[in-house]
This record gives sequence, C-alpha cells and structure tokens, in this order.
Amino acid sequence: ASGCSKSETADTSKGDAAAGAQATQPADTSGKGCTLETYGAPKLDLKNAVVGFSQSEKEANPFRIAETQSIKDEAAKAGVKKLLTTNAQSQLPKQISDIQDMLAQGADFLIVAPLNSDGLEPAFKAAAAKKVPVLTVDRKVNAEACKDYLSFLGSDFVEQGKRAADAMIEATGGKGQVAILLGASGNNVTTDRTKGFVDRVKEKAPDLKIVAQQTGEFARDKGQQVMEQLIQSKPGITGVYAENDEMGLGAITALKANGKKPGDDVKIVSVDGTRNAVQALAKGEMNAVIESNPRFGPLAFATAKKFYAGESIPENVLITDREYDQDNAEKSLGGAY
Amino acid sequence: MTPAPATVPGAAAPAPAPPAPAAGSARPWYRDPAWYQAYGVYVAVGALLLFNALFTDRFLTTDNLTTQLVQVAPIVIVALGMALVIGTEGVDLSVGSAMALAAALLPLYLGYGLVPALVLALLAGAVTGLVNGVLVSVVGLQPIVATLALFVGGRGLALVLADGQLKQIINPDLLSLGTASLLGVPVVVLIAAGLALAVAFLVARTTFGRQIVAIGGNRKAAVLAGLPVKRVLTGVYVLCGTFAALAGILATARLTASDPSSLGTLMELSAITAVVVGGTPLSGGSVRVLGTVAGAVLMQLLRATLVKHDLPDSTAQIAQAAIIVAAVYVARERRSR
Amino acid sequence: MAPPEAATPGAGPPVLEALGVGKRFPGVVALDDVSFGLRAGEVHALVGENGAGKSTLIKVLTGVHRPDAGELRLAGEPVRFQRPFEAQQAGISTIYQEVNLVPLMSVARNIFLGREPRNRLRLIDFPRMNREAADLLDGFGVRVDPRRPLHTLGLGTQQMVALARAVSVQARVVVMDEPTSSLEPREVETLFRVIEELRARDVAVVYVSHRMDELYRICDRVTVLRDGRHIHTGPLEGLERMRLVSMMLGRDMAEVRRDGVTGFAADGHDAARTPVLTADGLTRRHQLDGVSLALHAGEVLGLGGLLGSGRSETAKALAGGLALDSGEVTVAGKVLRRITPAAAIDAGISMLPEDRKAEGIVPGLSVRENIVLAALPRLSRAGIVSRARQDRVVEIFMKRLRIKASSPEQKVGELSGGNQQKVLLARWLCLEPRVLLLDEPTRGIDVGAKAEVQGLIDELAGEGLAVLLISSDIEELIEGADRIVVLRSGAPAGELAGDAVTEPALLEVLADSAPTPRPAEEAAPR
Amino acid sequence: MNAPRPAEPTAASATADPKAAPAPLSATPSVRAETEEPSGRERLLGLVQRQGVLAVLLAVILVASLLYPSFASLDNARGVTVQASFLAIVALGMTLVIITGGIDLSVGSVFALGGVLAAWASQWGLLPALLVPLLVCGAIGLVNGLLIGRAGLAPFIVTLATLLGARGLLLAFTDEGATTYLVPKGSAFAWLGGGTVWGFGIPLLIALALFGLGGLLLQRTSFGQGLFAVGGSSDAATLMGLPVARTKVLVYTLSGLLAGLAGALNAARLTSGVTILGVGMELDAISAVVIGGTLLIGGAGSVSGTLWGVLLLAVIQNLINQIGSLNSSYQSVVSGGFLVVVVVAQRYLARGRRST
Ligand SMILES: Nc1ncnc2c1ncn2[C@@H]1O[C@H](COP(=O)(O)OP(=O)(O)OP(=O)(O)O)[C@@H](O)[C@H]1O
Ligand SMILES: Nc1ncnc2c1ncn2[C@@H]1O[C@H](COP(=O)(O)OP(=O)(O)OP(=O)(O)O)[C@@H](O)[C@H]1O
Ligand SMILES: [Mg+2]
Ligand SMILES: [Mg+2]
Repeated sequence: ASGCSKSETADTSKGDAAAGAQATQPADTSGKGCTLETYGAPKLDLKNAVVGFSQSEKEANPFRIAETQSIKDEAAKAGVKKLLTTNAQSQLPKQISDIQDMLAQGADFLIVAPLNSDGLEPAFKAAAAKKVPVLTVDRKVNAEACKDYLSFLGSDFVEQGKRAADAMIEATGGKGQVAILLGASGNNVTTDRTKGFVDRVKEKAPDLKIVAQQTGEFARDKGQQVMEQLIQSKPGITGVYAENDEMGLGAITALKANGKKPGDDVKIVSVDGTRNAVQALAKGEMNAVIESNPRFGPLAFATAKKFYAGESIPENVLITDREYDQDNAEKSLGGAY
Repeated sequence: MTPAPATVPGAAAPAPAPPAPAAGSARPWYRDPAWYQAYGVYVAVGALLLFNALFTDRFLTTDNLTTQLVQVAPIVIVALGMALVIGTEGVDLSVGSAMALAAALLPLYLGYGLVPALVLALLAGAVTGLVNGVLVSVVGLQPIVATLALFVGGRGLALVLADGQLKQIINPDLLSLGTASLLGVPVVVLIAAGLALAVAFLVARTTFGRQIVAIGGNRKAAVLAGLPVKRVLTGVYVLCGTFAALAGILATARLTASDPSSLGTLMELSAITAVVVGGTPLSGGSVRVLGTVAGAVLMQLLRATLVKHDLPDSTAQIAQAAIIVAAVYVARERRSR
Repeated sequence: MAPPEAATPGAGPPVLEALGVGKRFPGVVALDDVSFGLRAGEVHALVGENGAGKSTLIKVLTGVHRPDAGELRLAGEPVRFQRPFEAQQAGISTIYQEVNLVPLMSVARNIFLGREPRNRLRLIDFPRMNREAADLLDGFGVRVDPRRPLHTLGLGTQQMVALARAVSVQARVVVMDEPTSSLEPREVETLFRVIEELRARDVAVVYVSHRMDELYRICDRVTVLRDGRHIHTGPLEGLERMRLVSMMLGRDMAEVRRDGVTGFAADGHDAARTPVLTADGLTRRHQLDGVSLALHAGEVLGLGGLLGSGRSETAKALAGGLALDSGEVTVAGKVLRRITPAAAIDAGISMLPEDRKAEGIVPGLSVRENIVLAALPRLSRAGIVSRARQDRVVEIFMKRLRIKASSPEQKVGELSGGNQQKVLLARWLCLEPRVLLLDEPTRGIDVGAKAEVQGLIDELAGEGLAVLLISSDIEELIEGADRIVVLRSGAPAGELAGDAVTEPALLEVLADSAPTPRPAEEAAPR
Repeated sequence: MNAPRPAEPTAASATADPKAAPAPLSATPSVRAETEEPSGRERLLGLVQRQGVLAVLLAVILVASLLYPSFASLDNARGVTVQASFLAIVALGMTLVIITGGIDLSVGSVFALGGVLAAWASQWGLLPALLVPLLVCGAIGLVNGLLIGRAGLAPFIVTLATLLGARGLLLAFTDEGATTYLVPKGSAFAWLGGGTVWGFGIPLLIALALFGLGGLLLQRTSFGQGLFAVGGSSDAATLMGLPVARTKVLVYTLSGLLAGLAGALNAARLTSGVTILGVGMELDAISAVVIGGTLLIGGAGSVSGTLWGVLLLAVIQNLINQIGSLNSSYQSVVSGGFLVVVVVAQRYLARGRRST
C-alpha cells in the first residue's frame, strides 16, 4: 500500500459530475515534514487496523453528511478492519470522551474533525500516550504538528473569507452597503471567515461599507429572520455576505418575500458550496459561492498510507477550494454536495 | 328538622362587608404594585415601541410591524400551549423537537396531498404530547424530566426521518400558508391571533380550562373533587405538542424548507420566557393568555431592536438578560407582609 | 429570662405589647388600631370569630407581617421584627395555626431545625438529636420514632411535634394559635400541663382557641377581637361565658342565651329503614382492617375513635380518595366497582376532607370557582361553563352558609379558616349528594360558625341526606350523631345507638380501645 | 448544647399522669404492627429503593462489561471518570439548589465564563487563575441569589436571564469569541487539570473531595438542614425562624462558585479558555440530579445520588460509543430512550418505597 492514491492526483477539471474530489494546494507543503520515525508511531498495515473517526457536529447538514460519508466510503475502499465512528454533537467534552472511548476500543489510527481549534489537548495526550497518530481534518487545531497530531488537512477559513470579499467586491463594484450574516458566536470558523472578509474589504474596497454584522447561527431560519429585520431597517443594503450557504439561502427567502430580487438588487455571496446554494447560484439568485470541500476521505487515507509507507507528511495539507459563480454553477452542480 | 338557619346564632350577624374595589386601596395606580403586576408587560411593550419610534429608523412602518408579527407568530403559538402546561404546574421542554418532527414529516407526505401531510404533522405533535402527558400524569414523572427525554430524542427522531437532510418545499399550497395574507394581514398572524382567542376562551369559559387551573392550584384537592386529573393533564400536553407542531408547519412554510436540524432550537426557552414575562407564575394555578402574547411580543421587539441597532451578540445577550430581569422584577408578586 | 419578681401571674409589667396596631390586606382591614399587652407568667386568651384577626395579630407580633400602623414593644423597648427569625431571637416562640413544619423532614430534624446539637467537629450529632427528640416527645406522651418523616404522622401528632419544638426553646413568650384543634382529650391535658409549667417559669403564653371550656380552664385574661378591632381585655375569672360569646359575636347576651351554644337540635332524626350506603369489610394494608358500616338516609352516623384509628381513612376510602385492598361499597343497592373520586361523586357521595389546606381549597382561585369546582361539568353545556348558572349556585350557597368574603371573586387563600371550611362545604353541597362524609367539619371554626355548621348538618339530615360525621370533639359527636360507630386500629370496635349515645358510654368504648399512648405512631424503627 | 429544653415538663408529665406512661409496644394490637418487622426480602428491597440509581448504574455497568470487553478496561474507567468530574462539580451545586426547590439554568454559561477567565488569568499564575473565575462566577451566583432570595423572583426565569448574561459577558471578554486565551504549558495551573495522582486525574480527586464536603455540608450542618427545610416548605421554614432569604442567596452563590471552579479546572485540563463550552450543560446537570433521586420540587435529595447520576449519564454515553457506528441522529434517539427507561425505573422503585 504505497504510492500516490488516485484521489490525490484527481486535481481535475472543475465542473464535471465527478469533480467533488479535493485537490491539495501544490504550493502549500509548508512546514517540516513528519515521518513515522519522528512521530514515533508503530508501523501498521491499514488493512488490519482499527481506524477511528471523530465527527464534531451532527450529520444534520450537507457538510457533515458529506464528510462522514466520504470517510466511511474510503475506509471501506481501503479495506480497514474496522471503522469506529463517533459524533460529538457539538459538545467539546463529548469529543474528548469520544476520542478516549475509541482509544479504549483499540483504535490504531484516528481521524478527527475538531469541533474547536482549542481544547482537544487531553484527547491528543491520550492518543500520544498510546502512540496512535491523529490526523485532523477540516478545522486546524492550535497544537504542535507531528507531536500532538500528525498533520492537518483542510481549508483556510481566513482565505475563504478573503475570497468571499473578492467576489463581493466584484459583484457590487466595490461600492455600497453590505451586511454580514455571522455564524455561531464564539466559533473559530465564524471568527476566521469574518476576519478574512473584513480585512480584505478594508484593504481593497474602502467604499464598501459593512453596515451590519448579526449572527444567523449558521441556520437558515435565523438567517432569514435577521435578513427580514435588516431589509426594514437598512433598505440601502446592496450586498449580503453569509458565512455559510444555509444563511445565504435564508436571506434569499427573506428578500424574495419582500419583493426584492436576490442576486440582483442585493448581491449575495456565501461559503460552503452545497447543492442548494449552487442551484440558487445557477438561477441567478446568488452571486458567488466559495467552496469549502468536505470530502476528506480519499485525501485522509492517502495521507495515512503515505505516512505508513515512510514518506514525510507536511504539517499542513491545504486543499484548494473551488469557487462557484453564476457562469460555472450550472455545470459544476455535480461537484456540489 | 327543626333548626332553620334563621334561629342559629350568628344569623343576625352583619352581612359580609361590601366588596372592596378591585385594587382595594386608596393608592393611585402608578404607586400600586398590583397594577404593575397586572399591566407591567404591556407597559414594557409600549416603552419599547416608543423607544423604537424615536430612535430606530423606519420602525413604525406597516411593513416592519408586519414583519415583527410574522416572526413572533410561531413563538406565540408555542407559548400558548406552554402557558397551559405551566398553568398545571408543569413545563414542556420538548416543543422544539415537536416542531422539528412536524417539519420532518411534511416533505415525506406532501406526495399524498397537502391535507394528509398537515394532518400527519399535527398528529406527530399530538403524539409527542401524548407521550409527555402519559409520563407526567400516569407514570408520575416530574414534567421537566418527562419532557427532557423527548427534548433529547425527538429531534434525533426527526433527523432520522429526514435522513439528516434539509428539504426544499415546493408545494405551492403549503408555501402560500407562509406568505399569503388576508385583508393585508398575513395568514400566520391570523392563525396565531385566532389561537390566542381560542385559548383565552378555553381558559376562561370551559370546564377543561378551569380544571387546568384548579389542578395547577392544588393537585390533591382536584383529585378529591373528582376532577379527571390524568385526562386533563394528558390533554394539556397533547394540546401543547399539537400547537408546537402547528408552529413547526408555519415556520416551515415561511422558510420554504423543512429543516429539522435547526428549526425550533431553543424554542422552549423562548416560549417559557414569553409565558413568564407575561405574568403566568411557574408555580401553576393561573394562565394569562393575553399576557403571554404580550410577553412574546416584548421579547420579539427586544430582539428586533438589538438587531436593528447592530449590537454585537455579547451586548445583545446582556441586554436581553437585563430586560428579562427588569420585566419580571416589575411584575413580581409582592407578598403583603 | 423572665423577671423573677412577677409572683402573681399576669400582674407584672407587659413583656410584649402591641400599641394601636393596624394591618390591611387588599380588600380587607384585618387589624384596626388594636392594642394588646402580655405579662410575664400569664396565659392570655385571644378570642374572636373566624376572620376576627387573631392569627393576623399573632403574625404581626412575631414578625411574619409588618404592621401598617402602630408599634410593638418588647419589655418596654420599641422593636420592629423584620422576620420571624428576629422574633425568635428575641425569645418569642410560636405555634402557628396551620401546622407549620416541614413535612418531608424527620420528626427530630423538625424539632431541632436551626439549633441542632453538634459534636466536637461542629457537625450535627444525629444520634444525640434523635435521642433528645424522643425524650422530649416522651414527655408529651407521644412515642414516635424521631427518624420518621413528619408527613407520615397524623395531624394530631404533628401538632404535638410543633408544640415540642416551640416549648423546647427557652422562650419568654410562647404563642399558640389554636393548638388543640387537632388534639384528642388526653393530649389536651398534656398540653395544659405544659402550659402550667410555662406559667410557673414566668413565661407569657398567648392562647387562641374556639373551645370555650378550655379558655376557662387554663387562661388568666382574655382579649376579644371582632372584625379586626379590639373589643375587650380583662380577667377571665368572673366573666360570664355567655357574655364572652356575645362580645365575640357582637350580639345581645339575651339572644345568645336563648339560642344555646351548639347548633344541634335535641331530638334525633327519623332515619330510613334501608341504608343508602353500606360498606363491607373495607381493608387496606396497615390502615384499615375490615371496616363495615351502614348509613341510612336522614341519619347522622358518628364515627368515633382516637387519633389515628382510621376514621379519616374510612371516609377517604368511601370517597374514592384511597385505594382499597378489599371490601365492597354499595350505594342505593348498587355495588361500586373501582371507587374513584369521580365515581363516588356520581354515586352521590361527597366528602369534606380533614386537611382543608392541603386537600380542600385551591388557594389561588376565587370563592366562586372553589365552590363550583366539583360541579363544573354539571354547570356547563358542551364543555362551556355557564356563568349565570354558576353565579346562581354561588349566590345561594354564600347566603345559606353565610360565607364571609369581600366578594365571590376574592381568593379563597385570603379567607379565614372558618370561611374556607364553609366554602368547601358549599362545594360539596352544591353537588346535591345523597351521602355526605364530614371529616372534622368544625375544626378551627368559631363558636358562631360552628353552631351554624352543626345546625346545617342537622338540617341536611332532616332533608334526607345520609351524613357520616367524624369529630374529635366528643360533645359534638354525642349531640350531633344518632348512632356512633367506634373504630380502633382501623377496625370496628363497637357501636352506640339510640339512648346509649351518651358521653360516658362513648368514653368507655374509647377507653377500651385506647392502647396508650398513640399506638399508630409507634413506627417500625428503621 | 445550644438548645436546652425544659426538663420540668418531661419529668412532670411522666409522673403526673400514670396513664401517659408508655405501655410495652407488644401490648398494642395494632394493624400497623405488621409493618414493624421487615423481612429480609423487604429489607433488601428497601436498600435497592433507597439507592435506586446506584442499582441501575451497577446493572448498566454489568451488562455493558459483559457485552463489550473494552468497556471494562481501567483506561476506559479513568477516561470516563475524569471527563465526568466537571459535570459532577456543576451538578453538586445544582443538587443543593434543587433541594431548596429552585433551579439554576445559568451553570452552563457560568462554567464557560469561568474557563475563559481562568485561562486569561493563568498568565499571572495559579492563584489568579483560580480566584478570578471564582470571584466573577460567585458574583453571578450572588446576583441570582439576591434576585431569587430577596426580591422573590422565580428561579427559572432569573437564571435563564443570567444564562444569557453570562454568555454575553464571555463573548464581550473574548472579542465575540475571536480570542482564545491559552494556559501556559507546564504551569501549576495546567497541572491542576492534567496532572494525576496515583493514576487518578486531579479533577476527579477534587470532585470527590468536593462531594465529600458537600455531603457533610448538606447532611451534617445547620445550613444543610436549612436547605431541606426551605425546599420542603419555604413558608414553614420562614415561620420556624430560618433565614430563608440568606439560605437562598448562599446556595445560588455556591452554585455559581462551583460552576466557575469546574470551568476553571476544565480550562486547566484543556489548557485554553474555550468559548463554545457549556451549552446545554444545565440540562445535563439537572438530569443527573433528578436521576440521582433528588426531587425537583425540593425538600429531598442527596449528594451521593447525584454522583451516581452523573456517572450513569457518562456510562450511557460511553456505551453508545461502544455500540459503534450509530448515526448521530440515532444516538440522540437512543439517549432519549435511555433517559426514559432510567427515570421510569427510578420512579417505580421510589414509588414502591413511598407506598409502604
Ligand atoms: N395573607 C392575607 N391576604 C389577604 N387577606 C388576609 C390574609 N391573611 C388574613 N387575611 C384576612 O384578614 C382577616 C383576619 O384573618 P385572620 O386569619 O387573622 O382571622 P382569625 O381570627 O385567625 O380567624 P380563624 O379563627 O378562622 O383562624 C380575614 O378577613 C382574612 O381574610
Ligand atoms: N402517608 C402515610 N404514611 C404512613 N402512615 C400514615 C399516612 N397517612 C396516615 N398515616 C397513619 O394512618 C393512621 C390513621 O390516620 P388518620 O389521621 O387518618 O386517623 P383518624 O382516625 O382519622 O385520626 P385523625 O383524627 O387524626 O384524623 C395514623 O396513624 C397516621 O399516622
Ligand atoms: Mg386564625
Ligand atoms: Mg382524621
């Protein structure tokens, strides 16, 4: 089980139906590499291994569903002896217990989608004590790579915010008033996606005024409610940046119900790349969707194989997220999740 | 037998003192605690309206006020059911789950037509209520615990039914439930108002309603007076669950999507707050229907005010806390001592 | 503690004084310019009709209520008690009218709450506490396991526990608000002995009771309140009983004398031949052991027995409030299957419960609603209540029972005890029952109201109702009942009928059935 | 002895009235006498009923150990218990509050706030890291207590407001959640969360010590007796001269302090002030308390029951993970189902006890 896996190289044409796969950013193989030796893990054949996957949030939104499914599929493909899965249901203490439980159940290799960038230290310690490598996906943790955990696979959320800002500037011509529908308060993703967006707007389009930042808690109905309020009190809004697709779609519903044309009267940019959002984009009700690709399975197992094959694994494996716009939405629909 | 009441000592005793005027004291209303207890919540609503009229742009417009009513309608509906439950000295934590269940069922059965789907969704609410009611009245569990089980499990069940997915609703009849208006008043608002009147009538004028209050006031006495305590209790929870399901249906219609993962989260707290701020004591024995509506409106106006002034989440939450405390402090029952 | 020089009881300077005290509640003036002085070593009776303001005065004296006007003086110094705690610190110990202890806590913990004996580590010493509680209660002739939760005891025993608690602090004033209303004669004697001890120790005692003979036996002076106003204070000796009653009622002495004091007529009732209700072998583990009785239309059947003999259980079982292990109840020839309160009501059985606070009134609801509570289905059409029909019923019964409330809309919780009782009676009477079970119907009711209720019982039986009367007041039982069944330990122990219904005869049966002391409370030591 | 009772009435009454002299118990032909000799079976039943949770907990552990060998491992036990100790500390305060007939919904937010404050203050050392959260969280508890005890507001609504308020403070303190304060690695404070003594995590030991103290406080001090009295009947407690308001103020302060302490310890364990913690924790704590046999209406309960309740919740969660690849939605369904089974079982055990 050595060599590059297929999915690794499946950095293919954007847009065809099979194009949901992740691609790594070639530029970013940053940091010193991590090998089996430096990490101090025992050698292992994945086929006889028990692999554990700790999911952070309920599989109740497209991102999490796709993420878990992709890990499960790939585990089956890789033929691991047993895949343990747990779900922390958005509770950090539960994620720590989950990881400990899987270690107690004899997991040899762990894939963790951290709920939060900080606070998983006890879980990592427990894994380290058992010399079980931990691969983190989708959210980066504030810990020492190659010591507390093996490596990070995922997107750069600040970068996503920046790209959303770019798309917003392009859609609005860099002028007007935008509202930000924030994610859940206190969440790293919210913080990063806000920071990237605000910084980039300040830097590139000082005429684009951010007139409201209100939380929609990553939920469609909350996004809709906040938008309804803003339509009344800030009728001058010309752009909405939603930190996930759900809130963006909620905003669309609110705008339509108030006789405004989303995508036209009010430009909408959101992050994620769910099927519903890309469909809305194709209908012209949105202006751009920055992808945040959840299909970590292939990349994660490929990385694991490389690691056990003795190769050096970079600290961060950043993936290139695609960007959907009104032109490519229709044909990219197959790649949305 | 011989002794007629007239010959009994005390017969000539002075007739009962003439009924004192309601407030019972010479104090002007603005210094009478009883007045604040009765009308405090309406004063608070008035004060908040005044504040917004003065300091919030475009607040006193029909559109905006309609938006507030439309947003508060589902909360009012749930709070009405909650008020009945609280009247029996109970509480129902599972209302959010009942909403999610109703929402999850709609798309599954819309294929058979709107009416069957609606009936099924309402039935689901009634069944959750039935489970709660039986646990409370027959098994004798404490309401918080009895309803906690469905609070935890109900949403899970909804997600299982929906396969964890949010589903777009395209049935135009169902959607019109969320958008249609009658004589300029949105249907959702009409439904909530009609329900409020019905519940007010139920509480004031029906046997069932009076029995609710008696059971909440003294359970033992109600049993000995031959009241059908178990039936009434069960009925109250069934009503509460059904109302929650109705709220779930309306919220879904407005959202144009069935979103069991986030629909109605924290609804139990909103509803309880509305009921309590509206002057219904958590210790049971009385139900204030109009107060409950006013309580819900108060919290809605508060949320709207905070969003419209673009206060950050931290400030918004602290402000909400302060206003809740202030409202219940003013309306508190002062013991005469 | 108390000034030692006060040799003659009631002659010393006032220990506790109220001067021109006023207290109003919404809609009621409970106290209006009332002055009251209490001397060391005296037993001071406080009397008046229900709602006269006795309990309110006591609550003002002990810091539960703050007076709207006037002031309190303790040993001559003006005081303002903010809380009962402060009054207790100042040496005023009180037994309130409703037994005010914590039901779920054990007897011993109730007695020593707030002043538990500690061991060397400053932790509560439970063995010692239980021992001391047992000793203390033993002194009152009560033998219970002090570890038993209070609520498993009968009301009478609870009252004795409250007494033990109040007396076991070194207080200079002990206030007793109707302490005897749920005590049996022998325990009343014990109480009187305790009061004598207190008097000997120069403690001042305030004593509230509706039982005239008790006042004359134990009290030195009396203060009469009426409608919240002070009417009279003076020595009890030489005060004619009729005069006292007339002051309480505010009526002519001659009139009172003519009417007599109990409300029962002298002669019996003409009972029907066939019983309306027969109970056969009612049995419930640990509580009832084969109780059988027959109740005829138009008669008052007394149910006698000592505290804890199972009288309340019998009544409750008949009314469906207590599940039976075995036994059969027949009403008008029909056997009742599963007796539930609703089934009993349907069959025409009404029961006035013993503990009106816990099992009777719904304090937050109005007088009107409390009266119609059980009759609601009958006063409504298609589940919608008819206000007019309600008002008619309420009006009739408020008049007939002379319920004293500011209006039918007043909350029952604000009424005086006697009026609450009448409201409950109205609740049951408006169901037009065939069988009326009355469990201590005159407990805590003033002389006037008591006579009224008694008269009413007579009248109802005269109208053909079958009445079961449970009363710890022997006089009431003898005068009111046509026939008396005596229970002992949950089983029938004898029956008196016709001319045999006399006090000596009843006392004899009771004495036979009196295992000393308080058998029922000797719990399994756990 | 601070409660001298008059010796006279006792002595006098015992001698004055021969009738009142106690007769031998056996001479009383009472129906109730039958109850007085519990059989061995009844005694066992009584024990099971008194310790209903413990019985359920042991049963669950037994079944789980048989079904899943990895469940019974020492590692697993260590993990489960340390992780449960934070909830346990919070639930301890909740137990005391619920015994007074109240409820404290603010504990989750206060827990999170305590953690953030501790992490922030840990840069100045161990003492500030403990004192700052205790001060602030104690103050929030004090506010709860004053509003409930002195102003007479309903506990549910007051603590619901402070739930929001404490979360708001937390967000304000962390730039709307953007800032995460870190605990210096290797500091004494970090050791408090991550260290072990004889293989037991320090938080677990602290929790156990606190439960011991809590048990003593509740069962063996006047303050503890006062809690039962206030919960059993607030009116009676007032009339009996207990400082009811002060008791309530103290108990909510205590609950705030314990939640803050738990948050601080948790921050030490996580080595950072995580902002997303504590959501829904109040319900977990309440479940644990109620499962532990404490009555929500107040007046009865025990600290040990709560400990078993917390463990039971932790074990159930662990068990769900052992069962394996359950979808997250099914997990909720299963936990809800478990909850019903446990409380209904508890209820029937307790009912048996009450009716005898
Ligand atoms: N908390 C209260 N709120 C309103 N009214 C009250 C309250 N307490 C007492 N009252 C009223 O004050 C008056 C005096 O009541 P109080 O209890 O002092 O009478 P009492 O003399 O003790 O009567 P009883 O013999 O029945 O116990 C009554 O009219 C009663 O309704
Ligand atoms: N819940 C209970 N648990 C245990 N024992 C109880 C309970 N309720 C009542 N008892 C006991 O049952 C016996 C019968 O009590 P009850 O008071 O009803 O008798 P009674 O003859 O009506 O006397 P009373 O005049 O006190 O009403 C008493 O010994 C009482 O302590
Ligand atoms: Mg009184
Ligand atoms: Mg009785």
